[in-house]
Order: sequence, then structure tokens, then C-alpha cells
Amino acid sequence: MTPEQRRWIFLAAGIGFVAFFLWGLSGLPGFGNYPGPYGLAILRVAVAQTQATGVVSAINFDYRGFDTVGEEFILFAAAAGVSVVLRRLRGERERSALDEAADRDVPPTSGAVRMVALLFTGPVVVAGWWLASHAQTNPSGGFQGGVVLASAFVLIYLAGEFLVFKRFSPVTFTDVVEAVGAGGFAAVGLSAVLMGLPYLTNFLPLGQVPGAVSSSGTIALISFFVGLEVAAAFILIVGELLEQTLLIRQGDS
Amino acid sequence: MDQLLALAVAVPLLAAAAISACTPLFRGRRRALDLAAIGTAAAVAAMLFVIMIRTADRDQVYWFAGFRPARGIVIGIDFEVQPLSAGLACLAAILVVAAMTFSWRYFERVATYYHALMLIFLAGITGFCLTGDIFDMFVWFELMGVAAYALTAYRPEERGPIQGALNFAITNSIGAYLSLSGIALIYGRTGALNMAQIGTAIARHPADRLVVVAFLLIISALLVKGAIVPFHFWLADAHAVAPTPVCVLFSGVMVELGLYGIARVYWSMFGQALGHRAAISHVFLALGVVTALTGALFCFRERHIKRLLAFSTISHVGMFLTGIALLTPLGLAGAAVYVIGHALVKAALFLCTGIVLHRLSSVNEPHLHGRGRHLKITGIVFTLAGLGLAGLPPFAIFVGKGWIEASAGTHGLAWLTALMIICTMLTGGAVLRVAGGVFYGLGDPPGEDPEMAKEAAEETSETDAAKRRTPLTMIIPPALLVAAAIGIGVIGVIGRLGPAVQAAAVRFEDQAAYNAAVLANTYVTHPVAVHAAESAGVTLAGVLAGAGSVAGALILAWLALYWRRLPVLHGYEPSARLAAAARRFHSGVVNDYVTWIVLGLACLGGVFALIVS
Amino acid sequence: MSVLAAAHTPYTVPVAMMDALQITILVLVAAGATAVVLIREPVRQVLALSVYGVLLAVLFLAFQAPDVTLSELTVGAVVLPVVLLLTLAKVRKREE
Amino acid sequence: MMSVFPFIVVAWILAVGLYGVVTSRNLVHQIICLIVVQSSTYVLLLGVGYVTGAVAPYFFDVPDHTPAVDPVVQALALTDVVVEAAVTALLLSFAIQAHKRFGTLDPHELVSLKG
Repeated sequence: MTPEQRRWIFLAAGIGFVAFFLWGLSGLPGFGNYPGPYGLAILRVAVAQTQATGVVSAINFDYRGFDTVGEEFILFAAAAGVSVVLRRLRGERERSALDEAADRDVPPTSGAVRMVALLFTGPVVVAGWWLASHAQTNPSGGFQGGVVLASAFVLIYLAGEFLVFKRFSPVTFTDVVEAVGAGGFAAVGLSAVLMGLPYLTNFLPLGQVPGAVSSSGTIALISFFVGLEVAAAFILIVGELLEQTLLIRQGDS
Repeated sequence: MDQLLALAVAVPLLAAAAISACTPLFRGRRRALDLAAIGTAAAVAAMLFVIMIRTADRDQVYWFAGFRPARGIVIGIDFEVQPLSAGLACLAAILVVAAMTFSWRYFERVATYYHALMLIFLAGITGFCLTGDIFDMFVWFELMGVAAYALTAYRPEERGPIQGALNFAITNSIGAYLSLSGIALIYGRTGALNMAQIGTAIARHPADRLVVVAFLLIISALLVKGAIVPFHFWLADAHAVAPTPVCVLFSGVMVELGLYGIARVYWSMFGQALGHRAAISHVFLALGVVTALTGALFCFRERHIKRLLAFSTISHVGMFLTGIALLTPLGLAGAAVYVIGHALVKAALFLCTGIVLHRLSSVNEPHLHGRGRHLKITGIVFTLAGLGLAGLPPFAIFVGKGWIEASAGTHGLAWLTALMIICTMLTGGAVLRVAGGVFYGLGDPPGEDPEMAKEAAEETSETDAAKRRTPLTMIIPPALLVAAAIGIGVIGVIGRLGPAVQAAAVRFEDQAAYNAAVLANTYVTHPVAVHAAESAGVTLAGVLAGAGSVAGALILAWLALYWRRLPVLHGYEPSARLAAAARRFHSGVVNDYVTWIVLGLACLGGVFALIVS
Repeated sequence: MSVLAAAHTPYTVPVAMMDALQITILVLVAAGATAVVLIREPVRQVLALSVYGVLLAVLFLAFQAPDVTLSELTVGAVVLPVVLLLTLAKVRKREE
Repeated sequence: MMSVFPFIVVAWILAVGLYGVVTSRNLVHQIICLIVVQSSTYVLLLGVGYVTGAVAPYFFDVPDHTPAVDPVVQALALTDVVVEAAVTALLLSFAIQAHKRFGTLDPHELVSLKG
């Protein structure tokens, strides 16, 4: 197909498909009239059952926790895939880390940017940690917290310290953290099985005060592991990409 | 509640994480890594086998985190397991064991990623097969997909794998997003994600536009994964370039899972609501017939052995679909046995191709002509598997196909037998042609198609080791798989398989019983005798059809090998036209593939809209 | 669903105002999506994408989903642009 | 108007995204269009779970049984947003390797199998 033919075929097919899609959408109850019963049933019981005031987290880490196990491993598999695809191959060489400053292709970061980025790294880490450990109370949780933690890593790069970071935290270490995060979740589920309960049962004491930091049993624990996994996965991915951009060259170049 | 159900998914996931966490420990201890992964996969296979036996009488339902439904409202996630679902997952686990054993000496430089990704892939398949929740199904489908994309691109130093992985990932992702839209639609109507609850809710009224659109959107990802024409384009690109042990899983179970998903979605949610059984049956029959014929034609003209096998998978998937589309228990039972037989034989063929690639560093049929003479055992296994693929009694494919033909016959669709014979002749003939040329040096070397030679030359060896002999770990798995295909076929021929598989199929197709098992915890027993109307025995017609297609395949293979010596055909190039058509459609450009997907969905949408309104 | 009960909570915007807000943001989101697709120059497209991410985040906030907002903000405005820009940097360097 | 408008926007985003994927001549552009296609599903999910006049499903400082919008779709969308970012990264790593092997990002020229 030439691009021109394809465009016409697509326009014809796309109009038909979108018409069909809209035809189906018109069968929905109007916007703002969610009929239930799933969400309504959960809203009725969630706070009492889990002592978590953030119902979305209660669903993610308890009612539908099994989905989240799968989602976590999607992340895990994607990060592993990036490592596989971007690993250093035959015919590629890594530029020495020492001459990095000399033939760096990105203009060197100014002192002010370095300073600001370094100053922000601490607070961002704290924010990510806070988000990951408050799943049960606020609109937060391991997923968002993990991403924020990972963005602290981006700040370190902005500060021009990628190579320093790399020296202190080799990929293997991040790999291990990631595996612990993903495996930890699966293991929390398994420990319920060892106690004779269904997989992922919330077996820890729930606490008395809804929404307190130590409340809601395994929800907080799982959220922590998810935070670990998400942060490590994104650090791995960004690290691999940075390595490609800054260090790896084709042998002949 | 049977804890094995949860363990069958949790164990491979935990093992994958543990293997990755212990990466530093495995450095230089490759065998320990192999053993850990193979052991895990074997344990999963054993668990699933036990589950399959335990579900033989009644379905098993497992509520995660113990959230049982109250007054018909489900708030948690469940596994709803029947023998067919557990059996399919068990087949996948067995193939993983075979593939990992094969890669014992195959890859020389593998990190822990390969093992972790294979185990995650297996966990995705298991979760997909067992789940009773539509969104959960989507999650495991995605997990399976991501692991598969990464495995396809396992050798990024070559061009093919990268291009194949890109096409695979983009087409399948688009399918997945459309499915998610379908899930959102049906959720907007019923406010439920549990398949039994959705099924009960929409069955109360005749299907309207929303139900029809949601059905088509939900199955769109499964149509893409199941490589149904015109959603199949990614398959040949990805299968031809993935590492051979991974191809075993792709062709053996991953594609079939797409069809399983369609069947599961239809018989747990939409069957009762959609109604119009005859019309829907005909739509899927038509899709199956087109897929079977397209795959068979492309298969026969192909000279790149892995692509040839990939197209043969497309053809067989089309035939599975016709079996399922009959909407009869015997048709579904036949498709199930057919899937098992095909998976075992096709896996053996891919593994033998892997041995050829390992020893001779090529998968180009013209180039290999006569060079495989010294690979005696591989040649025998390959030939046997080829005969099995052509439906030789008593291979399992023969049994499964016989049941589909019998069921079609009783429903006035006897022409399906002719279609099956044609497609098996073409696909079996192509494989036997390869066997005769490569391993026995029969006939003339096929003409070198320069384009194809270029394709095939792209494929370089996946191994670095000394290649003077075939390691036992490579030849034993395919030999055992072929033996298993014969063994299952023999059990089927002596009549032991029929009642059990048919009973399982009857239960699979009983939506009311499925819904009751999940929502009301009540179980309906299906006496097998009630459905004895469709005999699952071996009939004379079946044997004749089987023998006929094998004979046809042999003749076609012989013709293909010797046609240049025949006076009538002298100078005639039979595949020139087909080659042009193939190039036009299988352009390798993902933009085209997406266009075909949208076009296919628009056409199917129109057909469904006409049926229901 | 008792809508009236909700109207007394301090967090609820009057329905008419919410409608207007949502329609405005929906129009912006639709325009944003179109812009992202039509801009063919990669770096500009990435910038458009991050703007689109922020718009989506605002839409989710108007849909009363603060959780998804946070998720979309961190991903759409930070992670995706960084990953995409790194890819572009790598690809560009080799073209020279 | 308001009862259908969000769903029309969903269809528009989906259509525009698919158009982008089909007409794209650059893999990075194509992957970004894929992100757009996907964003339509989030809008749809949150759209079907919306309840007019209800609060967000958090009961930290509102009484327990205040009417709230559906939390289930939010949970589904939330995890998906993060996970799909990782999948996008995987696709981008394919694009980087494709660029190394083929020297181009145009999908029309990545045709190793057909010469």
C-alpha cells in the first residue's frame, strides 16, 4: 500500500469504526449516572472493612489486589525487557566514564541548575516516600510515590551526577530492589496462604482509627512494596536510556 | 477453596522475582538457574494437572482475599476453573518445560532475564486461563503480551527481531486498548467486572447496541492475538524472528489463547444476551474458513522454515475457530484436542528447526537442501511431526479434527471436511516438502527466490557453541512431544478421551451453570449420557479423511520437490503471483497492519449490527 | 443516588458550574490530543504531549479522581517526557 | 449535551490517535500517538464512573456515607497510567535499536523481512 492508498482506506474504515463505536457509546447511561452496583457496594463497606479512608487504595491493594500483582509484574517485565533490548551488544563500546566530561554531547549543566537540582532531590525523595506510605489515607499510594521517587533520580542527572550515581548504585542493585519490591507483594499474598487464608487476604490487624498511618493492615505494606518496585523499575529504565545516550557508542564511530 | 489455584499463578511470579533478586548469586552458575526455572515450570504443570483432575466433576471457584459475593454483587476477583481452562494452562506449562530444557545448551549467553521473562509469560498465561473477572483477564493478557514482546526482541543485534517485536507490540497494544474500551462500556451498563455477574445482568434483556459493540471491542484484542485474518499480519513477522524456544510457546499456546478468550467471553457473558446463534456461528465460521485458507496458501509458498511454520499456525488457528464456531459441544471438544495435538507437534517442529539452525546455521530451505542428511534422528522426528500435522491416524490432531468433522456433518456443514482436507494437505505438504528436501535430499533444490534468500540469510545462528553434535537436551524434548501427541491420539482412538472432553465442553458452553457456580455457589452436574447424540468415536469416514489428507500432503510434497522434472509443468513458476500478493499484504509496515485491523473491525461491526438489529 | 445530600458537603461545586468546567476542559483535551497527533516535529510533539498530560490531569480532577490526577501528572508531565527526550537525544546524535 | 459530550470526546481522541498511528512516518511519533489512543480509555473509564454532584472517594474529612463517584474505575485507571508508561519505555527501546540497525525511524523503511 502506498501512504496515499492507506490514508483513504483508513479514512473509510475509520469512519465506519468510529460510527460503530459511537453507536455503542450512545447505549450508556448518560454521563454522571453511574448505575452501580460494584462501586456503590464497595463505597458502602470499604471504610468499615479495611479502615482505609482512601477507597481507591483499598481497591488497588485489597479488593482487587490480585490485579495489582499482575500490573506490578507488567512493570517488572517491561523493565527487564528494556534491559534486554538496550544491553551492550557486540560491536558497541562504552565510553570511559572518566572522559565523560570532555566529549559530553549535552552542554554542561550550569552551577545554579546543579545547586537547585541537588537541593530539590531531598524533598522529592521525602515526598515520594510520604506518598508511598500513605496509601490508606489520602489520594496517594505506591504507584504515585514510586514515580515521584524515581523522578528524584532525574534530578540527580540534572545535577550532572549521573556517573557518580552509577558508581554508587550499579544496575544490579536497582535490579535487586526491583525484584524485592515485586516479589515482596507476591510474598505478602503468599503468607496469607501459609496461614490457611485465601491469597492476598488482609491478615494484619487493621487498627482502630480509620486512616491512621498504621491502619488498614496489609494495604500499607503492599503499597510500600509497590512503591519500591515502581521506583526501581523507572530508575532502571531511565538509567538504561541515559547509558545509551551518554555512554554507548557503535564500535565504528 | 483450593489453594493450588492461587499458587499456580503466584509461584511462577515469585520464582521470577527470586531469580532476578539472586542475579549476583547465579553468575557463573548457569545450570542452577536452568534447574530453578525448569523446576518451577514443572511444578506449575503438575499443579495445573491436579487442578484439571479435581475440576473434572465440578467447577472450582477461588475468591482472592476471601471477598465472596453478597446478594449477587461481586466485590473481589475470582478464579473460575473448568477442566478446559486448566488443561490449556497445563499445556502451556509443559511447553515451557520443553522450551527451557531445549535452551539448556541452546543459548550460550543468557542472563537471568530470559528465565524470569519465561516464567512471567507462563504466569500470565495461567492467570488468563483461570480468571473469572474480565478486567483481571485483561491484566494477565497484558502481562503475557509484555513478556512476549521482550522475548521476541531477545536478540536485538539483528534487524528481524526488532522489527518483528515492534509490529507485534504496536498491533497487540492497539487491540488491548480497544478491549479495555469494551470493558469500560460493559462496566458502564452493568457496573460489574465479574464475568458471571455481567453475564447474568445483560442476559435479562435482549442485546442492544451497547452489548454488541462491547462484545466486538472486547474480542478485538483476542482476534489480534489469535491471528484471525485480517488481524494476523503481526504473527509471521514475530514468529519468524523470535528465539526458537520462544516460538514454541507463541505457536503452541499463545495464539490459541486468543481463541480460548473469545470462547470464554462468549460462553460466560455474551452468549445468552446476543442470541442469534446461527448467524453468529456463521460469522465465525466464515472468519475461520478465510483464515485457514489464507494461512495454508501462504504456508505452502514459504521457503523460510520458521515463517512457513508460522503461516501453518495461522491456517490451523482458522480450523480451530471453525470447530469452536459450530457452537456444539463436540465441535469445542474437537477443537480442544486439536489444539493439544497441534501444540505438541508444532512445538516439536520448531525445536527440530532450532536444531537445524544450531547445526547448520540457516533456516533457508533452498540453501539447506540435502545438507541435513547427517541429522538422522532430527530428520525422523521432524518427518513424524510433519505427518502428525497432516492428521495421520492416530495422532491427536486426527482425533480432534475427526470430531469437528463429525459435528459439522450432523449440522449440515459437511463441506467443512473438504476445507480441512485442503488446508491440511497444503500445510502438511509444505512441512513434508521441507523434511524431504532438507533431511533426505529428495528432488531438486527449490528455486532460489532472491527475496526469500535475503530474508532467510538474515537469520543467523542463535548459538555460539561447538556444533559437531546435537546435545541430548535438544533432541529429547521434541521426541517426547511427538510421542505424547501419538499417546494422546491413541487414548482418543480407543474411546477413553471422548466422554471426558465432551463433558468438559458441555460445561464450558453452559452459561447458566457457569454463572450459578460463581454467584450462587451451586453446581450443575452434566450427565455425559445426555449428550451422546453426537458420537465421539472414530468413524470410517474420519479415518478415510485422515488418510486422504496425509496421502494428499505426501503427493503435494512430492510434486513440489519434483515438479521441474514433470514435462507438463516445465518452466511454470507457480508461486510468482502469490508472491506478489503476499508482498502486497504482508508488507512489514505496521501502519498497514493497523489499517487492516480498523478495516476488519469496521466490517465485523457492520455485520454484527445487521445481525442484532 | 441522592444528589441533594452531596450538595451540602463543602467539597461540591454547584452542578451547573461543574458542567461548564468539565465541558471546557474536555474541549481542551480534545484539542490537545489533536495537536499531539498533528505536530510532526518530535521535540515539539513531546512538549505538546506533556501539556496534554497536564490537561488530562486537570480533567481527572474535575472528574473527582485526585488519585488518577496525581498518577497522570507524575507520569505525563515528568516520566514520559524524560524518557521520550532521552530517546530523541540518542536517535538524533546518531543522525549527525 | 452534558450526558453524551464526554463520550464523543472519547471517540474523537481514539479516532485522532488511530489516524496518527496509521499515517506516522516516525516511530517515536507513532509511539506517542499510541499514548493518545490509550488516553481515550482513561477518559472513558472515568467517564462511566462519574456521578453528578458526588465527591471523590476519600473519607478522610467527609462523613463515611457521602455520595461519591465510583472508585473502581479510578483504581483501574490509576494503575494503568503508571504501567503503560513502562510499556511505552519498552517500545521506545525497540525504536532505539531499530534506529541503530536500520539507520532510520520511518516504519516504511524498517522492512528487513521483505528487502
